[in-house]
Amino acid sequence: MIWRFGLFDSTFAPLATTHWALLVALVFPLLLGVLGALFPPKRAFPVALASLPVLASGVMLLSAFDQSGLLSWQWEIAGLILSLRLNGLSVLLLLTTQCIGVAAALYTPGYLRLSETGPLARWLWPLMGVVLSALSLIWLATDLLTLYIALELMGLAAVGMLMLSGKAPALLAGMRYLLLALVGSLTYLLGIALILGHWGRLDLQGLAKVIEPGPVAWFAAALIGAGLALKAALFPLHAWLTPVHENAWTPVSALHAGLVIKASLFMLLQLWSILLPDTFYAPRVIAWLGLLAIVWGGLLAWRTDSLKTLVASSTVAQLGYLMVAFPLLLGPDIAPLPRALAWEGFWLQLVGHAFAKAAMFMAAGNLILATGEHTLKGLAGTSRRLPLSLLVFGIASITLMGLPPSSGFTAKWMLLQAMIITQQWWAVAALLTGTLLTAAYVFRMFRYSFDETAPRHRYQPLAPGMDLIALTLALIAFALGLLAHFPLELMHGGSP
Amino acid sequence: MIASFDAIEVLLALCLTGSAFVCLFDRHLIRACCFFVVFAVSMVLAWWQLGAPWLAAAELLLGVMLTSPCFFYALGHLSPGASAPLKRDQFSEPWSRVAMRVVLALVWFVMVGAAIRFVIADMVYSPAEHPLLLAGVLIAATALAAFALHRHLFRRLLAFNLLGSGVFILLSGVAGSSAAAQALISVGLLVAWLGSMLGALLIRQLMHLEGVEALGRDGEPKESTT
Amino acid sequence: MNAAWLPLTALATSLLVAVTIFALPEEARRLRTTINIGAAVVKIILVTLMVRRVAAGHEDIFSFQVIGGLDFVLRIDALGVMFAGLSSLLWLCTTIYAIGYLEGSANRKRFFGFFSLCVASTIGIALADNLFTFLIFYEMLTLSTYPLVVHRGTEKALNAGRVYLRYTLSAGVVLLLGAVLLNNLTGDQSFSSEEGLGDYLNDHRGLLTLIFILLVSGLAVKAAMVPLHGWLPRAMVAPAPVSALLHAVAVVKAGAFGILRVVYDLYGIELSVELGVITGLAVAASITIIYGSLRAIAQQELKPLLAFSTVSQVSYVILGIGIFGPFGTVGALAHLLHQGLMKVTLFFCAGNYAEELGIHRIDEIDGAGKRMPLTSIAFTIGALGMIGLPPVAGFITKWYLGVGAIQAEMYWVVAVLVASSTLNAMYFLPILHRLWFRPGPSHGKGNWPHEQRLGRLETHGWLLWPMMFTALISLGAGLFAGLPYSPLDWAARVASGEYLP
Amino acid sequence: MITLLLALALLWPFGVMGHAVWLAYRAPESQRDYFSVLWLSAAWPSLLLAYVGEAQWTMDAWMLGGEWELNSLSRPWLAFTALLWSLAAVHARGYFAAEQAQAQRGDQDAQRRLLRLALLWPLTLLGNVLLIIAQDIASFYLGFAVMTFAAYALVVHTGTQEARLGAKAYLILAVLGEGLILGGFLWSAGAADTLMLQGVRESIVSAEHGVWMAALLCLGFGVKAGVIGLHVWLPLAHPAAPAPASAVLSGVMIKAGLLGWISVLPLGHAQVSGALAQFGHWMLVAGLAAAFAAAVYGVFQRHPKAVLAYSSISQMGMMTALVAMGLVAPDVWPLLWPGLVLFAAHHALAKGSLFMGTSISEHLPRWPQPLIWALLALPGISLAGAIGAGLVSKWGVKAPLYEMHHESLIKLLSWAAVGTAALVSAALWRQWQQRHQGGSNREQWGAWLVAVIAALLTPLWLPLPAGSIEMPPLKEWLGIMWPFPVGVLFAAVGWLVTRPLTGKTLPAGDLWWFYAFVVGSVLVPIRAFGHCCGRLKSASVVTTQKAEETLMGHLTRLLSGESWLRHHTSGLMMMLAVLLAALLMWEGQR
Repeated sequence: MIWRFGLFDSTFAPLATTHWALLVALVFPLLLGVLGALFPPKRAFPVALASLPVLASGVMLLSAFDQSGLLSWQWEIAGLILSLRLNGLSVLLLLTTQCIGVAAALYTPGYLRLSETGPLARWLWPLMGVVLSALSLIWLATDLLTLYIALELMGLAAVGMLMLSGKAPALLAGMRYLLLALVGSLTYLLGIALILGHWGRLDLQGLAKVIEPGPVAWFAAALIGAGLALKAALFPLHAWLTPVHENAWTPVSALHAGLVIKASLFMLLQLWSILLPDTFYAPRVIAWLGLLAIVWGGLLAWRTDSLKTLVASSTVAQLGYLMVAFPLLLGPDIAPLPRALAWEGFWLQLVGHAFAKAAMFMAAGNLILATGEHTLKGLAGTSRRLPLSLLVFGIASITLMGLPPSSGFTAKWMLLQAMIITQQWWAVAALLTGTLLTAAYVFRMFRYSFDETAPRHRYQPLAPGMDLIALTLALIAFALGLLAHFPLELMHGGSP
Repeated sequence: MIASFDAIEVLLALCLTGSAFVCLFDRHLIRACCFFVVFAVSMVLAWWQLGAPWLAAAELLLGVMLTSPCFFYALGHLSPGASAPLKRDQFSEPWSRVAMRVVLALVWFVMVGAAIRFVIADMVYSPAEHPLLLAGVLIAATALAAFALHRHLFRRLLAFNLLGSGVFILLSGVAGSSAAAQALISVGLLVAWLGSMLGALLIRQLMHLEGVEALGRDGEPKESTT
Repeated sequence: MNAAWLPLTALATSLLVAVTIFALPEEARRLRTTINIGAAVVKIILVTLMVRRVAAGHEDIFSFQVIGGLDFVLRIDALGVMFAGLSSLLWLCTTIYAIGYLEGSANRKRFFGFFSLCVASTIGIALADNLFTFLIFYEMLTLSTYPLVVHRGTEKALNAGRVYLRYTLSAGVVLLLGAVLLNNLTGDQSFSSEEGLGDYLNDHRGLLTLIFILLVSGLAVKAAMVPLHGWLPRAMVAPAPVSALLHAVAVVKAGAFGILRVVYDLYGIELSVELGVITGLAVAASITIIYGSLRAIAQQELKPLLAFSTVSQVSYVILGIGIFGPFGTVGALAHLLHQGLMKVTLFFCAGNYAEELGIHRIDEIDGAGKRMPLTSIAFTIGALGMIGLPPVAGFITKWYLGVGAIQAEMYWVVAVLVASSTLNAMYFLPILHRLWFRPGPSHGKGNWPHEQRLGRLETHGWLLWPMMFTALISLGAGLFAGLPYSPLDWAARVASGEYLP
Repeated sequence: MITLLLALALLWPFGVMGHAVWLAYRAPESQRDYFSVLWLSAAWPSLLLAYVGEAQWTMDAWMLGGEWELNSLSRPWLAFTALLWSLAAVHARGYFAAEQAQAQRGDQDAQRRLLRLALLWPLTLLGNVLLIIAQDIASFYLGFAVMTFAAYALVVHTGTQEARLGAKAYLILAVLGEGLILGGFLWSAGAADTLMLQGVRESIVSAEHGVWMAALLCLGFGVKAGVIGLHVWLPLAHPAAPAPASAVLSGVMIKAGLLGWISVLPLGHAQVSGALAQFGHWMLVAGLAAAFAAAVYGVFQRHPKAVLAYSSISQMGMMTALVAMGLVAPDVWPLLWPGLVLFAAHHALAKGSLFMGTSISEHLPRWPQPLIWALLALPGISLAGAIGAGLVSKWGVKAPLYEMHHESLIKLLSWAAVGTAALVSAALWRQWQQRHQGGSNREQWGAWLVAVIAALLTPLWLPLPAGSIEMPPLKEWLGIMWPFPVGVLFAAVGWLVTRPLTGKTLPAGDLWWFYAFVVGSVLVPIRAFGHCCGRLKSASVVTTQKAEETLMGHLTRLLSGESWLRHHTSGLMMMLAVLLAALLMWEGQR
């Protein structure tokens, strides 16, 4: 399990250009964000221009990984060891982050212009930059201190972003999120404290070597697990999520639901794979909760009247798919084949969901922006007027439903296969139920949109490209299904 | 020598615990705030005592000088003329919730305590040798329970801060004053301050938008509290 | 020589059309029509090419790896070409018909976009070479037909769409489970592999049976087998071309075709017999045939009647699969095409009656033969074919099914066939009587419900010619069944491939 | 050459139909001559075909593989069929003259009826011709089906209540018959893997269940041939149909059933099994029963056409018995069949002219009455075997039976001929009672006259194998002719005896009413069951909807738990941590 996270010594030292690429990937979003605050862009093309180097850095890191396999960096500052590594998984997640981040950034100018956001809009850029930088750092960092810093940075910036709309419900939801996020990270810190106290080090690679199962590891895992579960909105600690998204700006929601909560999940899995290499019950508990999450999230989304709540609740359910895979990733006595399948399926699902959810939020935002209605009923007749937004929504929801040929399907196929090999029938049932529930709420929404009997409204025209950006994201999620070979290839490579 | 140190530590621990408890459970918000200042000052001393002057400085700066004013600001005492200042927490919790939280606090206390027992194996035999550590565990558990119990946003913010301090004490207790621990704690302090500041701003803004009445609710304004 | 471009191009033709249509503005009517028809013609040419290549013994494969041990494979084989041919031929007809039918109505862009997508899915289904690929297009079909079913956007249409999804998506889930189970058991199993799954019989008998039941019940929903048929009559609210396509080729046939693939190409017919599942299939099909006919008798409206008739008729294909022996197979395969041609004709006719005269109920149809003679002749041909009377194509399949049943010593199947013919006659002949022998509004008795003069002939030419074409083809497929490349001939070719080594 | 003629014979009716369509849509109303010379000529190429010679065609592309043949059986059959069709067509031109005039004046209803008839008449003919020449199952079945269903238009023509009832009875039984035939064909062909009628015959002999296949086919064709029990459509349809339609229906179309039997039953086959012979006996009994029962029932009918219909049943019964002999005594068959064909041909023409005669008696021409009535009686007398072709055909079947010593059957047949005589005299009597003057025209009586002559002279023109038919020796004449006077006498006595009895006459269609009653009473519980199912369904729908509503209510309440979760998130996190820790500890300590 540990080698999959790239926690071993690398064969090659990174080249000079790779250093620069790393720097750009980590720092540029932040700088650009600050720049954006100083000179808020009015159109998409300067944003596109500015984000080119970021994307280029991602591609360079990809090619660097391609050439030399695992890369790692280590610095010692005042007795502290900070370390980063670049393996297939982190490249994949980094690229995902950059793509979605750039898409959200491109989407933002048009959105801000159309939705009359007020003076706080300026703050969005730096916060977005911080979130993206912190996310990139999380995918790369391999010591607990850096992870903690990045996590906190990301959390605070995310809270800030989500509250920018400034409405009372948004503030209240944001306040709840803030407090819970902070408490979550303190719980996490408590776990770190135990690790630091017992083994006296924070670098994951070293820890992976020294940690043996024992009470300390277990307590630390429990604390870290609970804290990060809270931040990752895992059922039943998910309840803060929907109100937050209900009132947030669209690009912010896209980023948050697509990436931010995934970062906590990523850390959770990474740390547990170090702390709990072969435990039976803890992953099971998570998986059972995942089962409930699928059902609960699905039901919530199914019965809601608000479009954004629907999208947000679907996140809860989708996280359930990931949770259900935990026993396969962490449990004992899993044969290599199902474990590999589950591992690949897990990340494919995560990445696919990130893209699809971002696209879905954007599509939903477009619909809301155009119709001025937040409810599903307000969508009546949109199929005629806003076909593209609906199409984007539809393509994204194919991924969420896990219907072929989307990435959701391929991921589900792999997960199912792994579950069947390991005979986890309840997990199979959960996955299949999830499909049906997802279809239920997605098509409930479409049902409203296809209603031709509704009265006509005046729709606000959308800025050019807003739909296209969402479409691109949705198509990426979609295409990853058949082209799953390429992202998964990344994760094959780099075994020691 | 050791005994005297112990005495000071015990005193500090008691001071910390006492002020923390008042801070957490006093419905009079201004008084709770004042006790937070006391708590923060004790924390400065405790860091000094634990041999981490850098942390003491940081605590002085961040905890005493920056966070405390945030609270007063949140209560509406630093910007006169704004909407009515907060005075008391008016919410009464159902007994089941209270009981549940008490149980949780106890269990949590036991759990963290047990965890620390495994980290520092000799603590079982001489719990009194680590009074600050013990206080940290106690404060952390209580603050978390209080956080879960309270519905008033301000009190939750306060509880979060105390929880943070408890965790920091605990961290330094188990990890000593290594660079890594200090770095973690410094980051934590910074985050706590940033969080408190953000929280205070939010509380003010909410009060401005929705009025005092809405503030305590930890739910959507329209929902009934369960 | 492997022409990998051929299956891919065939698939891409309609996919690209779908994308192009979505990209075009709603008003670009002429361009859209040109693209639609042009692509349909190109598709037919491609399918002709495929037929020639298959007949010449070539095997064209396009494949790439999706994940380890799982490939996306398109392969041209005789069975697939059969289905592809049906779908491309009917695509052209239905497209032309739909252009005429939807003249002047709203949302045409959406309609034609999803229509093309739907056809792309059927081509994919036809050419898929493993269960994974099949599943991809099978689900794509579900999704692309939903907007067509709810096209009208009325309450009734939306409810029908919901029911449709409930059935098909649940079925998709069951199918997915079966597919994954099978994939776990056997690895990636190509439809073209000769040995079938016989090697697994000894160790995994129960599991194989379970998988078979899962797969077939998943497919049976689309094939509208009782009791999983509930969506089909409801889906009749869709516009006529959609019903025509849904019934004749796309959805129900996809289900039946899937069962064909599972039995013949995945399990292998010997294994299916060995497992004993095949008799169950035949019994289920028989029940469906009789039940569908009985329900059809009770219908008051034309389209639901046709829908129940479809329920009954599609199970002929399944029945043919359930009959072990080359004749049963030939019957099943030929009926796949024959039923498509005849049913599409009937639906076109029903659509024409509704459009031109506003006829929806059976008792409104009195004397329509005079007002719309060509439509009524086409309807008569279709109806007689459904009854199984010569010389329409339906007779040919009924013949082969019956003979196959006798040779498999399943005598009761003959009774089912005869009973079904009689029942079909019981609900079609009264309609024909009304059409031709009853005086109606065209003889000065009463008025048509909603008469329009759509064209110089009895109705709009776009509506008329496709219908005439399919009617003639279904007549010709029966009259000249012995010609080379006729549906029967091709079915025999496929069947000989299945039974002869 | 002959192939061209065949193509012409089969395509010509299409041309005729095309012309009719053209008339209906293009020609002005007043110039629509539905029964033009072209229309009359529909059957002429077929007639020609019958006399050209023997030939054989094989077409692989045709349906399941076509094989058509003009042989010693199909040629005479085609000859009399085509002849009667031609004559009936000419007769129809006269018969429908009034209606045509009406149509030309613009009567929509008349136009509709005539167009229908003009279109479907050639189609029926086409089916009839095809089934005669077909040697493969598919073509035969095709011809049979086309003829059967197209003839519906002929029966229902007038559109009156009776016509609709007759047509309904016809159609229901036809569908039933088609089903039985299909079943029989499938079974026998499937068992022997054959597509030819020849194969069916062999299959019935060799197959284990051969007798059942034979039974299915027999019953299926029996519907057409009016086997007792399945004959009920005949007396219902004939009186209602127009005279020319009745003529072809009764003259040639019911012979299609007979031809079906001859084609599919292994008649004269040396290895006929015991079961099949037993079946033959049953068939024999059924045939004779039909012959007698129909005569007894028929004489009491009021409508002359109904009487004639019963006469047809009776005659077909006799032919059934003769066919059955092919199974019971295979060795007699080679001698018997030419006689049977002659019998059928003669019956076709005679019955055709009798039916045409009914229209003559309704529109009597201004001729001397005795001449007319004598002419009207002639085919009847011939049918009873007293004169002309009847005499020859009777001898044609009797001679082989004598030769093989089936005297009892001969006796029975003679007594059946008594019945025939009684029936034709009854029919004539009813015609006399219901006669009308005037309104006749040339085509009407011309065709009738030709038919009468052709009937009387059947052996002269029927292309039977040379030497298969000979005149009866003079000493046998009495033995053949006696049933006629006896029959007339019987009829007269019967009339005198039953005249005082006033009461309702027996309805035409005898068993039909019983069947209708039985089916009706069976349908009652089925309908009730259907209603019950319907109610059950709607009730279950209501229940399900209610359950769904309740469930949704519960669900909504359940989902309000979301806000509980929201309020207790931090507490839940503590619990989760404790739970995880406890679990891990517990697992670790084990």
